[in-house]
Amino acid sequence: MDSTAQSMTGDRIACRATGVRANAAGACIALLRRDFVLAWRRRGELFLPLLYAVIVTALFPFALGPDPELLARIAGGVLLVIVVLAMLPALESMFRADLDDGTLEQWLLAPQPLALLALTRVIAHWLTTVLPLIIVMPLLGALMNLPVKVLPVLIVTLLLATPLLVLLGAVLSALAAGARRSGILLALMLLPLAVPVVIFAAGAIAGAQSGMPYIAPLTWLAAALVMAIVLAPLACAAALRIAVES
Amino acid sequence: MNPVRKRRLIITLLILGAVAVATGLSVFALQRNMTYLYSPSEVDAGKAPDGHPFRLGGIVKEGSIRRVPGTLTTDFVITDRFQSIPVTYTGILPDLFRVGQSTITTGTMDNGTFVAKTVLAKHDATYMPPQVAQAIAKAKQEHRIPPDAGHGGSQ
Amino acid sequence: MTTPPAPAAPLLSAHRLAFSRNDEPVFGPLDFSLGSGETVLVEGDNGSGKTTLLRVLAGMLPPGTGEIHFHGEPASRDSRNGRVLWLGHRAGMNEALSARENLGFLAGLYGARGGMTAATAMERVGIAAWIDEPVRTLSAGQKKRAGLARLLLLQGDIWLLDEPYANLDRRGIGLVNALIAEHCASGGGALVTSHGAVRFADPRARHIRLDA
Amino acid sequence: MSRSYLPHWMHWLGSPPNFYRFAGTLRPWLMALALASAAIGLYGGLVLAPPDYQQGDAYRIIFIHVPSAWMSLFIYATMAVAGLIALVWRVKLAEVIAMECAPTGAAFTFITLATGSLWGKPMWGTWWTWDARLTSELVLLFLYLGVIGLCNAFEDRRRGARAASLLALVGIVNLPIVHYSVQWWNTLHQGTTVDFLDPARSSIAAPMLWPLLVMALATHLYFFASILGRARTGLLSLESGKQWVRTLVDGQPAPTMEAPT
Repeated sequence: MDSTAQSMTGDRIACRATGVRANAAGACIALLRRDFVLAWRRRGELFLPLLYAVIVTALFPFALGPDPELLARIAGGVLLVIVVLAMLPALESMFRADLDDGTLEQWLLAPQPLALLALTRVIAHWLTTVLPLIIVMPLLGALMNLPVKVLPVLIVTLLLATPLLVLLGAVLSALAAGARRSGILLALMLLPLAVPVVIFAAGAIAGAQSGMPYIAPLTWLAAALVMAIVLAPLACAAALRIAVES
Repeated sequence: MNPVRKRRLIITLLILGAVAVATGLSVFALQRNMTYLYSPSEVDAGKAPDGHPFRLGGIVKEGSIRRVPGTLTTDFVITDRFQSIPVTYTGILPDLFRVGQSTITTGTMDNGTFVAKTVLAKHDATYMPPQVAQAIAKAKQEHRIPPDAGHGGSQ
Repeated sequence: MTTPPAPAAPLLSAHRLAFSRNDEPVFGPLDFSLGSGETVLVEGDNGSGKTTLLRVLAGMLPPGTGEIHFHGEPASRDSRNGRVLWLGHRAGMNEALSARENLGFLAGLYGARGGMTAATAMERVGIAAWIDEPVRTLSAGQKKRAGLARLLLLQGDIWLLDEPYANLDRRGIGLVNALIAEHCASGGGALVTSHGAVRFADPRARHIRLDA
Repeated sequence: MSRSYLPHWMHWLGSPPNFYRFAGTLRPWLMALALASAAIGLYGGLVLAPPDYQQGDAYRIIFIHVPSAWMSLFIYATMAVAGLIALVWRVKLAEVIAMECAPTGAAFTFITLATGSLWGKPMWGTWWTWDARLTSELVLLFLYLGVIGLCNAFEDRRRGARAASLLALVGIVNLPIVHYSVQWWNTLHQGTTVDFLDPARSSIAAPMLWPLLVMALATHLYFFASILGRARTGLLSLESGKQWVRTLVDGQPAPTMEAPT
């Protein structure tokens, strides 16, 4: 050890050569693994949004009366809104635990791009909390009497719209993480940014439902998603730096 | 290359790539029609949804307004100067509803007639005193230009 | 990349470093440097700005006035990250995960030292038996020891230790001193805060006194 | 450090005592000019301007609605620029200005929506419709509210200001949507009337145009006067421990502020 001490002072590479080098890909995999293990350990909590979505969906036929045509007509929009609402509570706690237990401080000093870690967290969050909602969509569609031809479009729409919402939500969640109270605040901030997403998603679903072309709104969503994948993690990293200042 | 500049370069390239892809997708999307309303020509071409409510926009055709006596029902024809569609509506019409006015109605097609649930009048982006409007109309008449060609709104 | 010739710059140096919060001066202006193999002890009462100083050095607070250099380079994310290890009041470990999982994740972010694994590090700090228990079941002192295991495991030659003696028993304090001495012997350096109640082992350590 | 990128006069003005005095001198003049031009503009718009060939007298709401709408966008842009300066250079004055923009901007946005709604009922036949212009303007209002809410949710006001500035920057994507919505989509809302790049193409008669422009001038002057006043108050409370504030307050008979020691 002593022989390497001198070169260590000058050069970081020398220091690394003696151990397991950290690289960006390895860091992302480590973060994904950690988040999956954590999600598995709290799998009970992961069922809550699912349960919420199923219960709310089941309430609609009771509240509106069992008119299959009425249900079929509103099914697409209702399911879209239910998914957005079911996503909200989990978004709020996206960075909260890491801020409270000091893990974010460790993120900040790690020799990895913070934006990349934020993007990885978004991916892990989407896979663990949102993907299950999309997987049960056929069941929810059946409850709402959703026309079978609309189901694939609804799922594709959600596959584009929900990552976009999680990316936006990550920025806002990071912003709100440093604040005193953030529950209703996140909803207030997410609403204006989610409106365009919901409009285009609803446009695609309505198009599919009435037998009209639905490619245009889906393409808009895809364009927004591409931009958000690059820009949102950068904004998220800036927000996390503000959150750690205290 | 030093790490700071390398990272900036990567971020810049990523942003440029994303902008390029997003622009491509937007151009593709713009070529597809996504509208607030459909024109009579589009309805005639079968582009409007069938059996579902949609918005029909156009100009109220000259001499087409017929009020059914004793009711609030009004029949009129919406045209975009190429195709026309008869519309029937029961209810109170907005102030601006008149011949030659841009109008947006929401409803469904029923046997070739558009049954409107709401009628909205769109006013155009032109503001001028009535005397000027009359003078323009007169000048247009002298030059045999249709009265609504000058200010048909931004449709 | 060629290694610059000696004399090597200090691991960390601060020049006229001062910080104010809402225009109330918190500390400074300070001048100090932390060379390879050195320990600097930051002393001061509660509220004298010890934690703030460490957070400014770690880049978690905006720099006030003055200059910070790491290895002779002006402080930036690139000159700092990967060289600095931070041990603060909070463990930096998720409570629902075990120490092994937490350390494994952080090793993925920072890289692990040669010959070190989560298990050997936990054994060195004397809580190897708790390695697979959720961190939430650990006592405050054990959490602190798990934090020390992190310092052992991860790569980084500048240790910023905020109150490392807090919550530790007599043997734990000895362990902290031993770890710092070992780290310094291998070319690292440590900046340690203490409110002065603990007798610091290294008689050669330099002191910075902060006054409220 | 990085503040050296700023020009000298910004340095001078960025110092709170300088700004406080500068704003205090400028504000009454701006406010007087704003009131005068508002009086002229309203007289010109409500009395002198002829009725519209289509809408009669009801169109006169544009003298409130249109300047407010312009202001709702202008103030958001101002807020975002100030927020960017606050984030990059951490200038305290920029933080204060960015945050004090939000309530005024929200007020103008609300006025725009309310007057538009009042106008829409007789003209279009509806109070509200979800067309692109109206929806994006509503989103703008929510953005302002989000900025206000986020800023106030932090214990530390400067952290809150920086977090809210970041939100303002994220929300800037909405500005082009508001402005171009009438061109990009077939909306119920009419297209652009006043063309600033090519005034000859503006589709509004001159006797109606000049009161509109004077009203726009009045709202801008009012905004500048109000932001100067608000920023002064904001700076005072943020700097309450500073010597210049103490001197300022001690010189007046008002109750003295106890500075935290």
